[in-house]
Amino acid sequence: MNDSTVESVAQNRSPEDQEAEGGTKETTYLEAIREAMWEEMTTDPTVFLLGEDVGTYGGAFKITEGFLDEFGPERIIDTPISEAAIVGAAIGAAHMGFKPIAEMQFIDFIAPAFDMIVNFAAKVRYRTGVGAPLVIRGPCGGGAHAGPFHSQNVESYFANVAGLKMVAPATARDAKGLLRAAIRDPDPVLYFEHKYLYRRIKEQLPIDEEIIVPLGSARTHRPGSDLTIVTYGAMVYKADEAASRISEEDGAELEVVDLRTLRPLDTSTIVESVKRTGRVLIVHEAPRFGGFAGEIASQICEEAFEWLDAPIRRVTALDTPVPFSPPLEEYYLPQTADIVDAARWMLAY
Amino acid sequence: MNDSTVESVAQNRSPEDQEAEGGTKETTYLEAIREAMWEEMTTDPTVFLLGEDVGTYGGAFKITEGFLDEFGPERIIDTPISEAAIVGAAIGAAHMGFKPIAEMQFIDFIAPAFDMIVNFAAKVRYRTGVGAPLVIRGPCGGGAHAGPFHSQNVESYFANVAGLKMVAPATARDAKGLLRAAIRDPDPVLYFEHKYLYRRIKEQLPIDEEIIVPLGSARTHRPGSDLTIVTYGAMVYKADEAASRISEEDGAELEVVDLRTLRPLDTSTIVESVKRTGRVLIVHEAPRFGGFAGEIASQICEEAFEWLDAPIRRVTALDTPVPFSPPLEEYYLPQTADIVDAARWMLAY
Amino acid sequence: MFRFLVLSRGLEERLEDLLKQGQVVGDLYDGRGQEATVVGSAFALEEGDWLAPSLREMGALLTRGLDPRMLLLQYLAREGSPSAGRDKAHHLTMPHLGLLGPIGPLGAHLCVLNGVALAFRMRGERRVCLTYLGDGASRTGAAHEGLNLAAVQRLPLVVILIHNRWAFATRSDQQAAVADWIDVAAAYGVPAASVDGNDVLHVYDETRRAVDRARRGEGVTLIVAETYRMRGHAQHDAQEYVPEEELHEWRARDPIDLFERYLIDSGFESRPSLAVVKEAVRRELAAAVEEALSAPMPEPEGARFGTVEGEEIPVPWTRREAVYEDVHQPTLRP
Amino acid sequence: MFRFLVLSRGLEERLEDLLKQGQVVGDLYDGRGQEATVVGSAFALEEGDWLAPSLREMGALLTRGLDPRMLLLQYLAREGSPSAGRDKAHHLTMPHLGLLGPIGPLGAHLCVLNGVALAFRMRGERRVCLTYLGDGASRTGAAHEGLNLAAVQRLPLVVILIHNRWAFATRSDQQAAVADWIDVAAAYGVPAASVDGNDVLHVYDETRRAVDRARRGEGVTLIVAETYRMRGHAQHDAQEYVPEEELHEWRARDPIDLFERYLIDSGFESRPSLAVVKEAVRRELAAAVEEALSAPMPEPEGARFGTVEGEEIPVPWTRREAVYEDVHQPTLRP
Ligand SMILES: Cc1ncc(C[n+]2csc(CCOP(=O)(O)OP(=O)(O)O)c2C)c(N)n1
Ligand SMILES: Cc1ncc(C[n+]2csc(CCOP(=O)(O)OP(=O)(O)O)c2C)c(N)n1
Ligand SMILES: [Mg+2]
Ligand SMILES: [Mg+2]
Repeated sequence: MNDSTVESVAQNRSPEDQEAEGGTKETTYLEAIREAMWEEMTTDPTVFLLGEDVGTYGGAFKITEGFLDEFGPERIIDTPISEAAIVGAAIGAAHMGFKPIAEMQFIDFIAPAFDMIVNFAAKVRYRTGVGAPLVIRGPCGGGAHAGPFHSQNVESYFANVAGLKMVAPATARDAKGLLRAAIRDPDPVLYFEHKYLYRRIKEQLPIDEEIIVPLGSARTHRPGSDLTIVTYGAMVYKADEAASRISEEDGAELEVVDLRTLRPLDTSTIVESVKRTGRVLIVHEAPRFGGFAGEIASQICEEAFEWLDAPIRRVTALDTPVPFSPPLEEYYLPQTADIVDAARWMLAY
Repeated sequence: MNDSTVESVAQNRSPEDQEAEGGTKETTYLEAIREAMWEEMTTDPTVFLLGEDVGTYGGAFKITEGFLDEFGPERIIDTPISEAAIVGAAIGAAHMGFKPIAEMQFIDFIAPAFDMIVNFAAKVRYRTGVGAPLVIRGPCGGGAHAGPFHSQNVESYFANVAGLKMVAPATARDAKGLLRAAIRDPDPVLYFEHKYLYRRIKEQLPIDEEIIVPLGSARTHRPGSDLTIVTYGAMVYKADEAASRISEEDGAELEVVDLRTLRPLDTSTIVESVKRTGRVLIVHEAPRFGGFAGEIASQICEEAFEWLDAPIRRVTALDTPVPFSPPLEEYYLPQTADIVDAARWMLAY
Repeated sequence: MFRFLVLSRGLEERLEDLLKQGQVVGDLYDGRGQEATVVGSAFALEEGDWLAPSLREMGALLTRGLDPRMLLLQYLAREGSPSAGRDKAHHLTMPHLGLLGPIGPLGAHLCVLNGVALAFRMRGERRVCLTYLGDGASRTGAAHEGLNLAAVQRLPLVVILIHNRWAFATRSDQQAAVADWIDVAAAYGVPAASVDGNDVLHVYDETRRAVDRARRGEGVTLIVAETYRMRGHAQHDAQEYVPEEELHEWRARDPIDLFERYLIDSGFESRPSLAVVKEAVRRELAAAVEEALSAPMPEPEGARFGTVEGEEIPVPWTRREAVYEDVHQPTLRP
Repeated sequence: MFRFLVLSRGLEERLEDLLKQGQVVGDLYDGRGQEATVVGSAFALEEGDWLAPSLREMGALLTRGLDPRMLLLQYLAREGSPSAGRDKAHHLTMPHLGLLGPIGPLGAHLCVLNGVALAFRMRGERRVCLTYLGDGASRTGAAHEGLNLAAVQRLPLVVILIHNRWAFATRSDQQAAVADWIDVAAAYGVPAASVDGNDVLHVYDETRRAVDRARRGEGVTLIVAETYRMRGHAQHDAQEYVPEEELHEWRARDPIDLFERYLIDSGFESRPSLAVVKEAVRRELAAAVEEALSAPMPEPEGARFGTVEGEEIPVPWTRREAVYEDVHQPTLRP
């Protein structure tokens, strides 16, 4: 997948984009995230942001540049390097009716806050009846040659944790709409933004329309009848590219389902698609063993077993950390060719 | 499942027990863990133990009572309440050729050490070529009315993390043999001991034989031809009980595969069994969504799809934290009746 | 104040009895011997302030207005308890009382309480947060990060570090190499004070000063309460590792006896007037115990409480009425 | 010592050039301006001691004997680098050099180094561990737990807390509310010292004392090195948030200039003799850069390095030669 492909895929993607009546604006994935926070902070005084270097610097990726000037240090809080304390403070403020956004400089650094998320944020409503409407967001994913500690996909660490929601947008529209929905959500939401897409994805987004994408609903990124690819995040573009290639070269049409929300999972969209196509390939960027694909496969087994004309298969990263050097990282990551080959294998089955 | 059932199941379980030539000794699951550490520490001076209250007190469950007197404070280290520091120190000593055992007072408290495990221990061999032969062990599991923070099963948090091994023994023999193997293993092993089994499981174990159970191999707990139950930990006993009931009442024979090691997974034993029975039910004590069953189901799909005569199904706990009050906890946990009903459903399919 | 001391002591005594009768579910971490520390400090708060216990601060919860009946129901894991049996003991968050419940892993509650303090500040409210940290709990990464963030942000927070000499079976000098626990404060640049944790008025005075400071917007204070854990870590712990002389010494400094003597010696109260308080507490507790014992256990289906708003936790498929009829129904291709 | 200062400076300059040429992969966190702190302290160790850097201690690695060519290969992500391209920069553990590599999340390395120190003690070896902690990194829970465990266990450990005024774009006074960073030590009950981090001999002397103390079995020392991060957090950071006067002031106290002047003024060295050292370093680095640039990138399959001993990471099924022929083969029931 080269960058220009990603961009053209993104631009042609969404029919909604073209439909907008008013003006549109070219918006990157990164700008979409920025705008979602800006708009929510502007309209809702209970929304505030805390994290490392989010204020003076505007965040490691400059997503919150200018926020400190606009909203002041009470609502844009530069914290010490203390992820547990960041998430903890967000939980407490959330109990009090605020809607905090806790930024992890890289999503990898969510690990030191693991206890706070899994044992405090996730369980508090069940235990005490008191909710914690917070968002924890940060850049995930590989492809940027950032090595084992700045490239991870962490969804599987939290997949088995009731009480959390998880979001992984692929498009600028969804990045914006899901973040707004996440901020408004009454419960803790982990929001995984893919750093590879930050500046590579550009879409025309309507200026006047308030974009909100409800949590828990998948999006049919590309319709098809012969095989379903279930995926999310940056892999949506590789899946789309593979689908184009198969369409051109093999004449088969792959449906690409972009999950957008991982927890709660939109099982009915997946099952409906699989029942139509009879074949399903799950693609994710995280390693294979114990990855999120397992849950998807299990649910498909449970709900669409009789409709399966081929085994459910997975295309994923290697079962290793994310290697640093570009040739290694490229080998590690699932590539469009893998998806093409997997789809062909399944179509021939 | 009442206690006497657990015990009788355990006692009749292993034909190996009866075979032992020398004398045997009644050994609880807890004693088996204790003996494994004692024997390894006695024979290998590089093995040492660190954790909270493991010395003076002998551990919250008295597993290491007497260790401090025998091995001294250099090798039985009472630490501050600092799980990250405990695991960190274990990693460093492991780099130097020691074989540390890091005890978590309850396995739930592995959460504050999550970063250290996932980002340091698991990745260090891949990144640097230097291994970290340590064991992290602690009591897991529910049924003891210990509430949301002393009852968890944490395997899924680590399932997607390459570089870790995970062990969950069900029998005293395996508790002992797997712990010895884990201590000798050249890489980080998470050892989940089920607190519900500590004193309820008693087996006759041979006195002279050196019991070592290699990591990575499942055990056919009970042979059968009509349906495979794949499970591990305390659920082995509920599965066994369900199998007995089905055998008596329905005349069908369920095979119970006790995984023992979760990572690396013994796929071939699972697949071989499923190919024979054509039906597979996965049972685990952790919540359903995103649980370890997903990986098992995916692998079965990939390798034995054509042999499946019914959908793969799961019996698991509820998708909530572990509730405290006994009636709630009982409802939360998978019960023998659930397994019986699930098996009947599948057999009728 | 005397009433809360006696109430806390009495409730923990009742709970011990109830545990022995198999009525308390799980285990019991009791705070006897430390009542002056927790009652004296909690007493310094005002309405609208928030408090978060660590693991044995029963007296603080009572002082903040939590009904002992609610606590009994919690420990007995009954339906009508604040968490309806889903969690235990002092793990309860009750906004109307300004109570933030801790979780099992120690130290985390401090970080969360910071968020409450942040909220006060963002709302322009002059309210104060107070929390407890064991000598052991102060060694967790969470406690460090939380205390540091609070200090940097000058949050309205008072931290009572309970130096009770033990963390489970580990002596406090194996928890930290400090000569004096007040040294902990230096690392965060916050003012600190040591108090005799068995002297309820001393605790109250010093906490009051810290609370006032916090309320004036002058930030965090750390108070080290020197006291002693008189019982084992939990009821199952016979604390054989504790030197008898040490217990003896501290027993002679029982916080309730000390305060009683003070009240009488200073003429504020008479022995009979205090006996009246004690008797009232005894009766209140007896009635509460009876009530709690007759309260129902939760319905099993109570386990299906939603983990997020509006969530319906489904009945497991194996427990649905129709499970057998279902066969061939949901999955067979039409 | 002078050589290592110059070597570190020179290597980081070369790396900056190489980054601009697109040769350095990823980003570059450089330690220019802090060379005296890291070289002076590392110099105080002996063979067999261990050292763990945090994120910008290039000079310490060189002083401990790491070949600059290896570092170049690491930064260029080449095949022959110590991690064969699987990890980056100073993330390398090399037992023969006594180097423990940190990981991305800050603070963790201190906890791991404790284990090395424990191993020394269990083996009865009088060896010492030394590590660095940024003012920012010291705020992590891991750093707190690690420092505390080391203090309680009286491990042979020296911690250099690098107070360089910044953690990324956050000022150190937003990291901690301490008036003086030496106060951090009090919380752990360990001796502490402050040093002028731009004065290599001062750093060396004080570290030496701490190392000797550790070697005698007297435990941990914390040394606060007062210095300044002269470059942005990483190369992408133009550090517009840094006041020019501050940079100016510190530029006037460049550690290499200071030491050069000292050596000359004190008559230990002459300007020409130092020029010879500089020229030798320049040449060594030029050759090393050339060599590194001609080193091959790793083979893609190098990604399949085992995560546990003896592990064969399989070729993904979609990349196996036989993937198409495989169809119907492995899964069709006979
Ligand atoms: C992170 C974590 N690790 C371990 C435990 C187990 N544990 C519960 S209480 C306790 C001792 C607490 O000591 P301290 O904080 O001094 O409080 P005290 O018991 O003296 O009131 C321990 C180790 C825990 N709750 N959390
Ligand atoms: C746990 C964690 N959170 C965030 C980061 C991102 N990060 C990398 S370096 C850095 C600043 C480090 O500051 P300091 O420790 O003072 O070292 P310095 O940069 O001054 O050398 C940050 C926030 C990280 N590496 N680890
Ligand atoms: Mg204590
Ligand atoms: Mg710094």
